[in-house]
Amino acid sequence: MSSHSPGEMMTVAASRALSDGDRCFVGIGKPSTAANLARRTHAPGLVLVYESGTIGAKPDRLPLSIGDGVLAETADAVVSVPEIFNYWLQPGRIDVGFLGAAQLDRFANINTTVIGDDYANPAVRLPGAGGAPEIAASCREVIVIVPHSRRTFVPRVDFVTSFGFGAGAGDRERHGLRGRGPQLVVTDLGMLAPDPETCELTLTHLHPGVTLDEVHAATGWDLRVAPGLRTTEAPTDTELSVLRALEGQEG
Amino acid sequence: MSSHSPGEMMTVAASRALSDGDRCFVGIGKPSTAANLARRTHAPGLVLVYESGTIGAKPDRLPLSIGDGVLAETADAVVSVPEIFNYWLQPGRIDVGFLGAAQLDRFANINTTVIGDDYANPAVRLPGAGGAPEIAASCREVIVIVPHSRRTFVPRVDFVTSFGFGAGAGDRERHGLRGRGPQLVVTDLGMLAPDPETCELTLTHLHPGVTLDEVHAATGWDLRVAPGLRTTEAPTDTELSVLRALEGQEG
Amino acid sequence: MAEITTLAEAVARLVHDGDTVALEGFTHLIPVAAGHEIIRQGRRDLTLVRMTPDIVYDQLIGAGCARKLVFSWAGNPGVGSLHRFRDAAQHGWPVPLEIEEHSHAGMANRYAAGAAGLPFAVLRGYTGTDLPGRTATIAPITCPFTGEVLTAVPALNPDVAIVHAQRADRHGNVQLWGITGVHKEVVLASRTSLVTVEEIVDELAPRPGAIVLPGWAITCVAEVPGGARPSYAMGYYERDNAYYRSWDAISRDRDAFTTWLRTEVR
Amino acid sequence: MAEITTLAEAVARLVHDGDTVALEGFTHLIPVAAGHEIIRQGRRDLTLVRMTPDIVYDQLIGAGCARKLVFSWAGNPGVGSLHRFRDAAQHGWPVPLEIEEHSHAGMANRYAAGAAGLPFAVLRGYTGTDLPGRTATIAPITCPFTGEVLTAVPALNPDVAIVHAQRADRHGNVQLWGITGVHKEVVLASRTSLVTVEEIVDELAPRPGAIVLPGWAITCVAEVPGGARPSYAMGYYERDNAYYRSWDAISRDRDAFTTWLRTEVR
Repeated sequence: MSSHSPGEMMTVAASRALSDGDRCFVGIGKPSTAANLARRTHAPGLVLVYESGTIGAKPDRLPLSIGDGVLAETADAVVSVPEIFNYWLQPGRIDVGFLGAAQLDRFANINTTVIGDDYANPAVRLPGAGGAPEIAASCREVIVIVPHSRRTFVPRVDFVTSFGFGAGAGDRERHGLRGRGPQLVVTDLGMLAPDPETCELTLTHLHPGVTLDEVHAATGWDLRVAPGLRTTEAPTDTELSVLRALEGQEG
Repeated sequence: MSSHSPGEMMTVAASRALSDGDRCFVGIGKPSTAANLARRTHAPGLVLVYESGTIGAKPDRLPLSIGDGVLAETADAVVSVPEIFNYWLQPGRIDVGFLGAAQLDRFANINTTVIGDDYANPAVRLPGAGGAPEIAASCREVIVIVPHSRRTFVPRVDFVTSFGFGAGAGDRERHGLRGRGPQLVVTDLGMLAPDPETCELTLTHLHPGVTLDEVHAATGWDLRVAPGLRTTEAPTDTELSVLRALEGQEG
Repeated sequence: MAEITTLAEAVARLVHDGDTVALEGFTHLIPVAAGHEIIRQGRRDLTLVRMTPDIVYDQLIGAGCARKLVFSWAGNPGVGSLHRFRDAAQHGWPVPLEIEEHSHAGMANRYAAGAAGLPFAVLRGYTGTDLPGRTATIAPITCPFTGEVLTAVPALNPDVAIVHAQRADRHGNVQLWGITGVHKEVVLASRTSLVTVEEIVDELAPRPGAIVLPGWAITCVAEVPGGARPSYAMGYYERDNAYYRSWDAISRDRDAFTTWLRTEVR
Repeated sequence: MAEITTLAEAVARLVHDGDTVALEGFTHLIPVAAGHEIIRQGRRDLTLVRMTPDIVYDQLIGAGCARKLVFSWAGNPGVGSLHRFRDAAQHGWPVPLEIEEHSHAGMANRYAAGAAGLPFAVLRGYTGTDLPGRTATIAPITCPFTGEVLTAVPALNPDVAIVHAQRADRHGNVQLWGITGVHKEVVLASRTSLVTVEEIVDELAPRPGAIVLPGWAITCVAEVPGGARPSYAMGYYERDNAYYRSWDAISRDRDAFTTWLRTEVR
C-alpha cells in the first residue's frame, strides 16, 4: 500500500460517498476530482451535472473549469444556465450537491461571501454565492469538502451564503427547504456528520494517522465526537492510482 | 387583368398590409397564405414566426398546420413552445399578429370560445383561445382576417377570447396592454379600421364591385363609414398568379 | 434510468383510473398509439391535459376515458370541430366532460412551472378577456418591485406525461428534433412519464436541432414505430392529412364512431 | 437586421458613460476583446452586470470604467481572487465600486425575466441566507394558489448586452454552440446588443447543439477573431490557462496592472 497525502485521502473519502447512479451537481476543484474518481472506480453510472448546463458529462480528463469544453463534448445534453437551475436543480432532481467553503460553522452553514462582521468593509472579500445557495437548498443532500483549520471551522459564519441547518434542528423545515442539507463534511483530517437530533456537526471518522487532538486544534468550536468514532479506510491502490492518473492529466 | 374571387381579394388585401422586414406571428389558413404571399411579392424580408416555435420560416409551399415540418426545416431557429410565447411574443418583439374570429364586435373584440350566453351550455362550442389572447395583447398591431357576415360581425361578442378595444377608447391602456390592438380588419367585402377617436371599427375600403349596402347587410351593427371611403385596388396579375400557385400546392 | 418496455406494459403500469394524464406533442410527435392503448385498457375518469386536443383526444373522450379536459385549443386542425369533444361537453355523451380552459401561453407556462418545481408561473396574459371569469386557475399577481399587476397560473404536475419521439438509446435517453413543443416541460413536470419512440438505437448520433432527455428523468420508454400517426415524426413519416379530414365524418356520428372504436382500436 | 460593423464602431455607438452593460459568457465565449475596447474608449460610471466577473471585469474595474457591479460569483476561476475587484470594492481604487450580489440562480432568472418582458422572476432561492438582508433586489412573493412563500428577483434589462459567438452570416444571424450559458437571455433582455464573432460566413450550416439568434433581435455584429481569448471558443481555440494564472501576478499590484493596461490595451 503506497502512502498518500491528506489531500488524496480527502478526495478519496468524498468519492466514496457517491453511489452508482446518483445525480451529482459538481463544482470545480476537489468536488470535480472526487466525482470523476468515483465514476472511474465504484460508480461508473454516476451522472455528473455541472452548473454550466452540461448534463451527464463523461470527461476523459479533469475539466479545468465548470465550463470546460470537454464537458459539453461528452454530455448527454447541454442546456442553458437558466434551464440547469430551473428545470434540473430547483425541482430536486439532483441527489448530491458538492460544496466548498471559506467558513463552515457548527450547524454546517457555509460562507463564501465576506470574512468579517462589516459586509460593506470586509476583512476579506470572497467570490460570493455562485450556485451554492440553491445547491444547498435543493439537492437531496449536500457534501462539503473543505480543509480543516480554525480559520475555516468557526462557531458561527460571518455571512450565511448557503444554508446548512441554521441555528439547529428544525430550521430547514421552518424555511420550507426540501433537501436534507449537508449530510457529510469531508476534510483532510476526518469526516463530520450532523447529529441526528441536534443537527450539530460531529466527528464521525478520523483519517488514518490523524489524532483527535489534531482535529480539535483545527476546529474553532468544541467539536463533539459521534458515538463509535471510526477510522477512515485508507485509499486503496486502485483509488490512488486512478486519482493520480486523473490529477496528472490536469493543467 | 384576370377576374378574382372574394376570398382571393381578402388574402391579397391582407398580404399588402405586411411590410418588408416585419416580424409576423402567423396562424394557419388565410393568415399563413397572406403572409407567404407577401413574402413572395413585396415583402421578401418578412419574418414569419409560428406559435409552434419556428422563427424565420421560409416554406417553399403553404404549410398544412402551424407545426408543419417544412416550417422547422426552413426556419432560422426552432425553439420550444414556452420560449416562443415567453421570449418572443410576450416582450413585444412581433410587429404584426394575424387573427381570425368566429365573432368580432364593433370594438374589435374577438370570440373563438363559445357562441351563446351560457358558457356551461353553449349553442356552439368553438376551439377556444389557442395563442390568440396573448397575440392580441402583445403584438405591435393585429390584423384580423374574417369573412363578412351578420353571424360573425356582432354588436357585442358572446365571449371575449381576445381583447380588441374592450368598450372603447382608453380600455387597452387601462388594462396595461402594450400593443396597439387590431388596426385592420380584412374581409371578403372590404376593410375596416378603428376610428382614431372612439376605437369603433369603421369601414375604410370596399373591395372592387362590392356595394355599401352589401356591407351593411353583412354587419350586425350600424357600421359607420370612415371619411374618404376608398375602393381597394384589385389584385394584380402578379399577386393572383403567385397566390394561385401557392394555393395550388396546398393539400 | 428509464425502463424499456412494451407500450401495453407501460400504460398498464403508469396510467390508472382517475389519474391526470397529459399526452403532448405540438402538432408533431403526438403519441396517438399510446392514446389508443389507454382506450384498449379501458381507463376511466381521467383528467386529460393537452394544449391542443385533436383527434386522439376526441377518441379518448368519445371512448369515455375522460371526466375532465384541461386545454387551450380543441379542434381538428385544418378541418374543423372535434365532434366527440363537443358531444361530451354539450350533451354528456358518453359521459359528462368538465372543462378547464386556458390560452397556449398559459398552458405552456403551467408546464414550465411544473418542470421548474414552482407552484405557479407569471405571464402577461388573459388581460381583458372573459377567461379569468370562467377559469379558476387564473389569478392576478403583483410585482413586488414595480407594483405592476400581472397574471399567475398554477403549475401543472400530471401523474403521467406521455409523448412520442424519434429515438432512444438502450439507456432510455431520448432524442427528438424538429418542433419540440412542450415535450421537455411535460416530461419534467409530471410524476411519471412514458416516451414512445420510432426506434431504439445503440447510439444517439448528434443531430442539428435535436434535444436529448436523459433516461434518468423518464420512467418508461417503449418502441412504437408509427406511434405518432396520423401526425408526423420528422425524419420518419409525414402527416396523413387525409386521415384528419376523414376523421370529421367518423366522429360526427355516435354510431360511426362506435364502429370505428370497435374495429380500429379495441 | 443586425448591422455588421467594426468592434470600435459598435462600442462607440452602443456603450455610453453611465450605461448598464452586461458582458456575458458562462466560462465560454467571453467577449474579452469587446471589454478591452470599452477600456480604450475610456467609458466611465458603467454599471457592469455579469454572473461570473472574471479577468475581463477585473480589467474594466481596474481601468476605472465601473461604478457598480451586479454579479453572483467574482473570481479568477481555478486561480483565486480578483485583485482589482477587491481593491476597488475594499479601497475605492481607482474609483469606489458599489456591489449588488445575487446567486447564479437569481441572476439567470433575472435575465430570463428581462428576456420575457416581465418585471420579475420567481424562484426557490436565497432562503435562510444573509443575501436578502444585503441585497435590496430580493423579495418574498406568495403563490396566489397555494399560499407558499417564494423568492422574487427583478428583471435585468441592461442598456447593452455584449457576448461572443462562433459565427454570424451576412444578415447578422448568429450561431453558437457548446456551453451557451445566458447568451440568449442577455441579448433578448437588453435594449441593444453587440455580438462579436470568430467569423462571418455566407451560410450558417446547421450543427448539433447549436442555437441561432436571429439577426433582427441583435443590434450590431462585429467580426473579432480570437475575441474570447483567454477564454475559449469551442471549435476555434482552447482556454489559455496559463494566462489566467499569470493574471494573478499582474493584477495583485496597482503599478503592474497600470503598466499592463498601458502596454497591452491602450
